[in-house]
Amino acid sequence: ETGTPEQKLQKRIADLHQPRMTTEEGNLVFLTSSAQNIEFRTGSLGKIKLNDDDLGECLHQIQRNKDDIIDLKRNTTGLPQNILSQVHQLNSKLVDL
Amino acid sequence: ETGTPEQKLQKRIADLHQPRMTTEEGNLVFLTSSAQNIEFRTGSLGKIKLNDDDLGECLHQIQRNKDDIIDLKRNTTGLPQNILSQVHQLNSKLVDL
Amino acid sequence: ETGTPEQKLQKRIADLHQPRMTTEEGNLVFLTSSAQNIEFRTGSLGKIKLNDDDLGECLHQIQRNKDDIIDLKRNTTGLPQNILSQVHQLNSKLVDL
Amino acid sequence: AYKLWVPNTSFDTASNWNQNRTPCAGDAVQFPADKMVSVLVRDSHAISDMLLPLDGELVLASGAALSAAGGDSDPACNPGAPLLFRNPDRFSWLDPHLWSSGTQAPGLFSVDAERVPCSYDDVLFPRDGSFRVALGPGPNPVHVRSVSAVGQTFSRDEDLTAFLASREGRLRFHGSGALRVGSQACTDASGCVCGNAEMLPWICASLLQPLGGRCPQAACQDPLLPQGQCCDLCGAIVSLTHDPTFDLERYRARLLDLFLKQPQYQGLQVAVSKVLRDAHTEIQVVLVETEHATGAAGQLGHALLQDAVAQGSVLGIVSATLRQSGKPMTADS
Repeated sequence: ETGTPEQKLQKRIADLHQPRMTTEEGNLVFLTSSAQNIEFRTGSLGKIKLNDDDLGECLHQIQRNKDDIIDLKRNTTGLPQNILSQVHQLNSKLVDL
Repeated sequence: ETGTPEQKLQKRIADLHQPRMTTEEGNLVFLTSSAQNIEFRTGSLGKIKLNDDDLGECLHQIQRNKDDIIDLKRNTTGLPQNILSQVHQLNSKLVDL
Repeated sequence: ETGTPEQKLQKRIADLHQPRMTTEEGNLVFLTSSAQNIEFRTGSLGKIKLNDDDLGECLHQIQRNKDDIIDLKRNTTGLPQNILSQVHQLNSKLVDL
Repeated sequence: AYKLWVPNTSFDTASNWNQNRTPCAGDAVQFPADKMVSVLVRDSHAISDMLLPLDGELVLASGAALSAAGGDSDPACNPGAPLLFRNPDRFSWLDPHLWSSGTQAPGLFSVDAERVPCSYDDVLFPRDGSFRVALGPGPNPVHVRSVSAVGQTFSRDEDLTAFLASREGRLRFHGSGALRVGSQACTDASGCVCGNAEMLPWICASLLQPLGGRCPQAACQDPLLPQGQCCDLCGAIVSLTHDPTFDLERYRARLLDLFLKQPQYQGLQVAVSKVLRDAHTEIQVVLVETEHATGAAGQLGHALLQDAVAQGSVLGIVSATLRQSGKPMTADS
């Protein structure tokens, strides 16, 4: 190996900032620092699985949940408010009778 | 490099299907091709963690969210519809008086 | 080699349980055993990406969905129940007329 | 007795790479696509690209790391063509170069057939290293007493068979040959026949492969070919017949202490073992002149004959015969 001690140190520091796969006490650790990413990419038919879970499926479910929540919000906001006021109007009409 | 053009082609095709770890602009990228999967598997007591989050827990939360949404739909659909029609009936009865 | 027989046994077990990146018919599998974790740790700007999805973003969306569901529950429980009883009261009042 | 498997398939072993160096920062590396292998990684490596085998594993030892190569790679490193991981199928069980029998006293050696595990041997694969072994070729199963690998010791055939069929086993053992365990340890003080005689043609083929399959020419006239040895050699062979009181280890120690320590025998190498010759067992003592032929092997052979006559009743030796190679060849003959 060549280079001054300073260059080597610089290099080592630079290396430490690179994204990496490493082990710590038997754990498998994927590390990023600074602005670099770690990416996992399959082909179009490949899946990413976390233990028994298909990540693609999970991500779809997150999106479906999000969409359902938007629908629910649309259905529930306004509607009960409206009903409440109608019921109140009925009540006052009955009192007026 | 040696080999007939056919051998070289065979080799290149084989290369295309080999899983690969590569560097793209400082990012660390794990790749599989076409129909191959990327899987993360721990032992029964091991966890998959993203920073401080237990990913298994997160995936459970997706299912819990889904279940909650089903409950919310059951509670909100039907009920307001029913109420709306009841309120309308009340209104017409009041007009009839 | 040094260490008591027990330490050596511990070491042997540790050896068998070392984390590994395995390939099975072109699938890429990251493995840990028994009680060891797979961990993703990102720096402030680094990301873990699974195909086109940012894993950190996904986990945030799960939490946002959960928070929205809590809000929806708060808005919908109580309100329709209350309305239903009010409508029933109105009905009985009308019958009494 | 035991035999230890020497070669490994570690990422950090220079000889496992086609340029006889481990990957340096910025290297592109390739594993053969179709070769199953388990590879241990102990150090940290920054790599620009790595093609993995379709079936295999990289095991990360504590503190090992694989990282993306940084913007500036090591200036001492000159990444040109990709660094290729050598064919992990190249290591044969039958290759005598690939086994060690631990500490062998200086001056002693084993004939080629006995450098490979004998039927009474315990076979050890490195516990904290990755390895891959080709079983076969050859028509007969290999028999040994036990096999220790990946932290387990297999001394029953059914356990070994299950292991060999498992993924862990298939990553480490391959080839057409069969491996059996459960044979007896050698409990006969006069020694046991190794049992590799029928394998000798394949053992010699492995041994001589780096030499193009041919033995180097022996540097003497009428060279000798001991039982279990692949190539002719120059020196002497003493053959002993014995009674049940003969003790092989004691005789080896006697050879070392009484004879090989004498200055005139310093350049000699001696192999002592029980071999099968013409359907009878005998003790074969091979005396080899390692450097220049001085005639020391013949002198020691005669000394051993005299010793057998004088001390035969004490040592359990019934008879002794001596064969010697002929005159050394001169450089220009």
